[in-house]
Amino acid sequence: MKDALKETGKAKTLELLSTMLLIRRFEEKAGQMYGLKKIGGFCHLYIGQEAVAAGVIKALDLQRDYVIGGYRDHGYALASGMDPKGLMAELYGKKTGCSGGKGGSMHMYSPEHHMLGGNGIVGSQIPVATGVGLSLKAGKTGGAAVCFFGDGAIHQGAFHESLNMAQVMKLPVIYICENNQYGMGTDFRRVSAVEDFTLMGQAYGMQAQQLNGMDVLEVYTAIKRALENLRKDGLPGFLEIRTYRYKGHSMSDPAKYRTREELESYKAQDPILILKKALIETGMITEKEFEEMDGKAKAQAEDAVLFAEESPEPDREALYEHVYV
Amino acid sequence: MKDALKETGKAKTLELLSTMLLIRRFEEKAGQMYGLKKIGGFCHLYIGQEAVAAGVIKALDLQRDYVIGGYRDHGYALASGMDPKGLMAELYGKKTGCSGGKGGSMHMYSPEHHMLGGNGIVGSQIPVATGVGLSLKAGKTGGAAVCFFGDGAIHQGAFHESLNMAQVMKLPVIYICENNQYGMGTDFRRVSAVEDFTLMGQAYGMQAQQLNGMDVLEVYTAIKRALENLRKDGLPGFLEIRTYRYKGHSMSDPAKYRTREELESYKAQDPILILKKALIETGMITEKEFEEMDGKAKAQAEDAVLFAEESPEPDREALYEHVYV
Amino acid sequence: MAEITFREALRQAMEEEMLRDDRVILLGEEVAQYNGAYKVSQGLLDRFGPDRVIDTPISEEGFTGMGIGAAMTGLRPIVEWMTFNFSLMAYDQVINNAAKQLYMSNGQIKTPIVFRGPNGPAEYLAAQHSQALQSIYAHVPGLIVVAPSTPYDAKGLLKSAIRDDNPVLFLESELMYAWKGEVPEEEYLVPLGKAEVKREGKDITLAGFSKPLRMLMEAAERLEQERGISAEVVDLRTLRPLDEETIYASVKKTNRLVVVDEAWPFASVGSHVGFLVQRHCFDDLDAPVELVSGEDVPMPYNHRLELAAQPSVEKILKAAERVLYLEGGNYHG
Amino acid sequence: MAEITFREALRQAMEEEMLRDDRVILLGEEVAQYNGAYKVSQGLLDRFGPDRVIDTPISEEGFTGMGIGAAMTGLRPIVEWMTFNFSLMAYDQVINNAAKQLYMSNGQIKTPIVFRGPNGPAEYLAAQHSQALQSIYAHVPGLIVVAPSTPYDAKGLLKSAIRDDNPVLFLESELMYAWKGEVPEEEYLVPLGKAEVKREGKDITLAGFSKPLRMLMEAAERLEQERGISAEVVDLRTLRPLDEETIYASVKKTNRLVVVDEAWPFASVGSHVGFLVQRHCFDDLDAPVELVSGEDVPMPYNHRLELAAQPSVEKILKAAERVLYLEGGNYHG
Ligand SMILES: Cc1ncc(C[n+]2csc(CCOP(=O)(O)OP(=O)(O)O)c2C)c(N)n1
Ligand SMILES: Cc1ncc(C[n+]2csc(CCOP(=O)(O)OP(=O)(O)O)c2C)c(N)n1
Ligand SMILES: [Mg+2]
Ligand SMILES: [Mg+2]
Repeated sequence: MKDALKETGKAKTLELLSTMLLIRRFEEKAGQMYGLKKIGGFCHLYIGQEAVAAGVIKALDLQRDYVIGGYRDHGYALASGMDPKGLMAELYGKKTGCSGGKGGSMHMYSPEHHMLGGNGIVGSQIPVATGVGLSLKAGKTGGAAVCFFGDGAIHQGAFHESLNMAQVMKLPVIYICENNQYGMGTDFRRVSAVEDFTLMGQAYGMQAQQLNGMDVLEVYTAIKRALENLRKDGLPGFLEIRTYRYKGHSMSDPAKYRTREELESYKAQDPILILKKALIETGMITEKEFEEMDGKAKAQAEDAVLFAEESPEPDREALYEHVYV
Repeated sequence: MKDALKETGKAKTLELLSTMLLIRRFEEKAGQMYGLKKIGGFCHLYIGQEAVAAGVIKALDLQRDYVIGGYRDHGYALASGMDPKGLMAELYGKKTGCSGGKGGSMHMYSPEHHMLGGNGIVGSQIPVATGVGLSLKAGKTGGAAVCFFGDGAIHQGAFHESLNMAQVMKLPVIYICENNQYGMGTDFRRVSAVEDFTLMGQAYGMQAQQLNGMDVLEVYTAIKRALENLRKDGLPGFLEIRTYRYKGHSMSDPAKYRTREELESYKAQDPILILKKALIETGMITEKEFEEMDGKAKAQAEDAVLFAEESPEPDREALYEHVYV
Repeated sequence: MAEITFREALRQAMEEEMLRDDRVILLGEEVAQYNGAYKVSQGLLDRFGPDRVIDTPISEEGFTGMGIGAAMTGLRPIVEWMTFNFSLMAYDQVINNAAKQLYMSNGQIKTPIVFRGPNGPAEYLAAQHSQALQSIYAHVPGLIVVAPSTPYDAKGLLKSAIRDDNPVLFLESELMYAWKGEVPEEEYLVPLGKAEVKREGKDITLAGFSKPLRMLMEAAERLEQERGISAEVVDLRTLRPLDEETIYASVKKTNRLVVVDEAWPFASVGSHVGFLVQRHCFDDLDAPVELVSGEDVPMPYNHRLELAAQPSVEKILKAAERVLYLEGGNYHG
Repeated sequence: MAEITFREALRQAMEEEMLRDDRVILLGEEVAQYNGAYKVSQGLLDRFGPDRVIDTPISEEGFTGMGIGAAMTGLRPIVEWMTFNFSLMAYDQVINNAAKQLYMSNGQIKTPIVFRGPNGPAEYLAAQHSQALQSIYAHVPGLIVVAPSTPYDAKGLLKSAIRDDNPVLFLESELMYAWKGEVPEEEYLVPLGKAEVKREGKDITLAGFSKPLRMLMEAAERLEQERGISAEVVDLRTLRPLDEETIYASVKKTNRLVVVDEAWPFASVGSHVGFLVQRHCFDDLDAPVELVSGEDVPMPYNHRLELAAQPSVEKILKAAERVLYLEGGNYHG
């Protein structure tokens, strides 16, 4: 990790840390507000996986790159720079939400931030991301489409069709399988013929690599390199990033399908914790500075709740708005 | 080839030869009758690929194994032992057709012969075959589901989903990609990220092998071995069989997308021709015996036409029959 | 009679049929070890083991087609779609294989299979997860489409569906799973293809199916109590084949019809019923048939908008007022 | 005016729009090097090159979604489905992504895309290749569904569709590709969402769209000549949003309606038009609205049965007789 720290540099590393903290604190708040019934429906928290969204998205150039993901999308939205206020308001279904209260947890959009939303249908975003790659290729900006999906989504036909097309057409897409090891209650080993997903990337002759998603610097530096390659040769890439979600699949899942020990073993390598430790050990940050940063993240999450609470509901007329352009 | 000849034995080899001859002559007749407008719609001929259907299906035990394929299904039906009369009558849309005149060229059925039909939707039979495997596993007969599909079908998501499930669930299915190198006007190299499809089988940890589909004995003996394995371990397998279709994709395709030379090079290794040559060289058959066998195949095709010509149309009431059980 | 939940009624139906016939299997996402995303298959893995209660990967097209292949060769699968929204991934398999094998094979190949799961909006789930998809299935010959509204019907119809040799689409609803109703101890079946008059009346017919049926019953009560109007409520129960006779008999008696369907209005089951009734009861109708449908919009997440997008008792009462030509309507739908 | 084929009209529309706007691209199976399975894209690869005319693998879900993603980020794709039958593989992408992005994003993300290809039965193609699938698309808010019946409309509507910022489903027909009609040299557009009275009349309205429109015109001629009845023919042209006003205006004049739709009847565009007309023109109708649809069966291969399964001029005349209460009908449908 120390080498990676040096490679990444202090400023960027702190940005990664604060991004992870913001996601963590935002998600905790979201969970809390869900408990208070301020938020309803499916709410898939990102806690435990912060290093993936932060490490990947902070490596991008969002002037030209795009992000698109599945329904567990709060982390992508925050890492893309979207305002936590708009996100929390969206969870509340408020008019000031980033999707006007119409999208909710699974559909956080901000084209301004090149964030093309979550998608509620498992795997359905993979062909769409491939099409973003087609646009980017046509635009000749060197931009990349970065597509997140879970270990559950990899068994959808959409994955297969997309990777083949992207490779054949040489589309600048980075496919990221965020393997948090469970799709709802299913351990991925139970439903996957292979345990190493890079095999599935290789089946399309695609560059494929496995990363430790608890280590934000490993993720960040690997994506940086993948992007460098992509900007040179225009070819797609596939990454399996191993991670873990601390909470249930959604707010209603007690997650009885895994052991306490397993959960604890991942919490022991918590991505925020281990980065903090490395930063303190290398003297890049003090405990106090960390607390300040964390305090700021908490305050942002608090502010987001306040904003959401005070925001108005959408107008009744909104019902028929934006069905058509 | 000589070793394979010995391994296969004379009786079986002659059966393979006569099966290929029957398919060839039947298809030639079908093409002729199409030209005379006795047959309409899509009619996908199997000429050139005979060694695949014959070599695969004659290796099966159709008491317990099942065959299912795509729309280019005349060859599978004949190799499964279905009566050429019922097939030709089906092409004519007659009441005596194997599907009562309701299915046509793409939908030849005979559950009695364990032939579960062609399918008009590219790739759609692959999950269905996987389900046949599920039944067979439950029935504990040691039977296998054998699924044919083209090089075009391999890029459908259905392929990916099916192979993963079959491997995870240990289903007795043999997946056969009949790579005749074109999907309609598309050379498979233009739309496939990899040229060697066995890579795609291996991505699911599945036994995968490539075969020369112009050599019926190579196909036959390889399938025999694959079946032996399957009957022991119950695991699925994947085979890419390289072959070539001499005619256009369907009767309306002039096939301008390939060169005369390419076509001729395959005709030079015609599966019937090379088997005949080997049989004559080893003294297993004389030219005259071959001619007799071929004459019989021609006569069967003729008889099938006569039968179809003389058969009645379905009754008008058939329109509403068999919509529901 | 014992009161049990809709969920438990479905579970009992599956369990009883699996006991009765060992060709019946259940497959889908999370149906086994997790006991079902909505716990409908609770306990079935323990009872029947992993060969008959099968967890699948998230591969809707794949496992739907797998069910079909198994059905063609001797098994009688129940395929659970976690919700009908995800069945769109598998639509080709249902339409092109399940619905057509029997016909294309001239009666040689049957596909005895049930596709079941929750359909229609629940709460706060937004556009992709809140769709009432009956129309796209009821449109297609070769399929049977069933949509019960009570635990009693759910159990009896699901048992019939499992025994039927045709492919059956069986529509449940997330919000209904906890609904309770009386279900007898002893075995019974409810036949496919039969509607039921759930409440007798003479002034107006209210017809519907699935979740909205409760609204119809409530609207009928309120019409009675607040306006002295006697409403008959027809529960269609099976959408395809539709029990036209029962609908026509009711309309011939009441001369007025409001149909409720929580799907989008255009080319819906609801509007089709309206079409059929004007066609077959033209001279009996004293007013145009009214349809109370889901609004013609994708489902919004915000709860108020979400409710506004769906049928409601108020909307039904409003429609009834129009059909009854009641002046100065009391109701705001 | 020059007479050109429907195929050529479509080709011209695509070529002109691709010349006008270099964000317009065409993708699909065999559209480029093979010049289209039905030769609709003839010459476009030569003219615009492989970056704008793109051959895809047989991966309908994949390339449909790819078109959607490209549309969300600046391109204006035309996706050719070799036929609409194969679009069932991609149904999720159209319904859950194309139709809903705008709404779910609160207007932030547009999806300007056209999905086009032949729809409905051709000849001798059997059940999986002969489906008229308008209902399953017209059902869904967020989509526009267009179904022209003449080369003139086809060209003008396709150009409008390509310029529209909404996802448009554009239904053609294999058998229509060779139909000829007058098309002006100069540029023109036909607006989406507008029906057209293709023949004026006063005794009965015949409404339909796409391929069957020719039958309606022929039926109208025969009614005139054989029975002295003046039939008005309304070509719906766009199915969603439906031009209800034009339909109602015609029915208010003629008081009688026969609708033709080659799809299956249940929950169809045709039956929905029937529902709407009874709802909005109840007092104007002198007879129930009749629907002439495809028969409620999968399509059989045998040609006689295949023809019997489809609407025909005879069936339309029969329905007209019923609607006109003509005794001792001349026609056998
Ligand atoms: C097509 C489809 N099938 C099923 C679901 C229901 N579902 C939602 S999330 C999920 C599990 C997905 O797991 P994974 O891809 O690993 O993502 P994770 O939740 O771990 O982030 C399932 C089955 C869905 N939304 N879409
Ligand atoms: C889902 C689907 N997409 C497209 C088609 C049209 N189509 C029919 S055959 C074919 C080519 C298939 O090629 P391949 O799988 O190689 O089989 P082959 O014709 O070579 O036997 C295509 C595109 C179809 N029938 N189904
Ligand atoms: Mg996961
Ligand atoms: Mg091929």
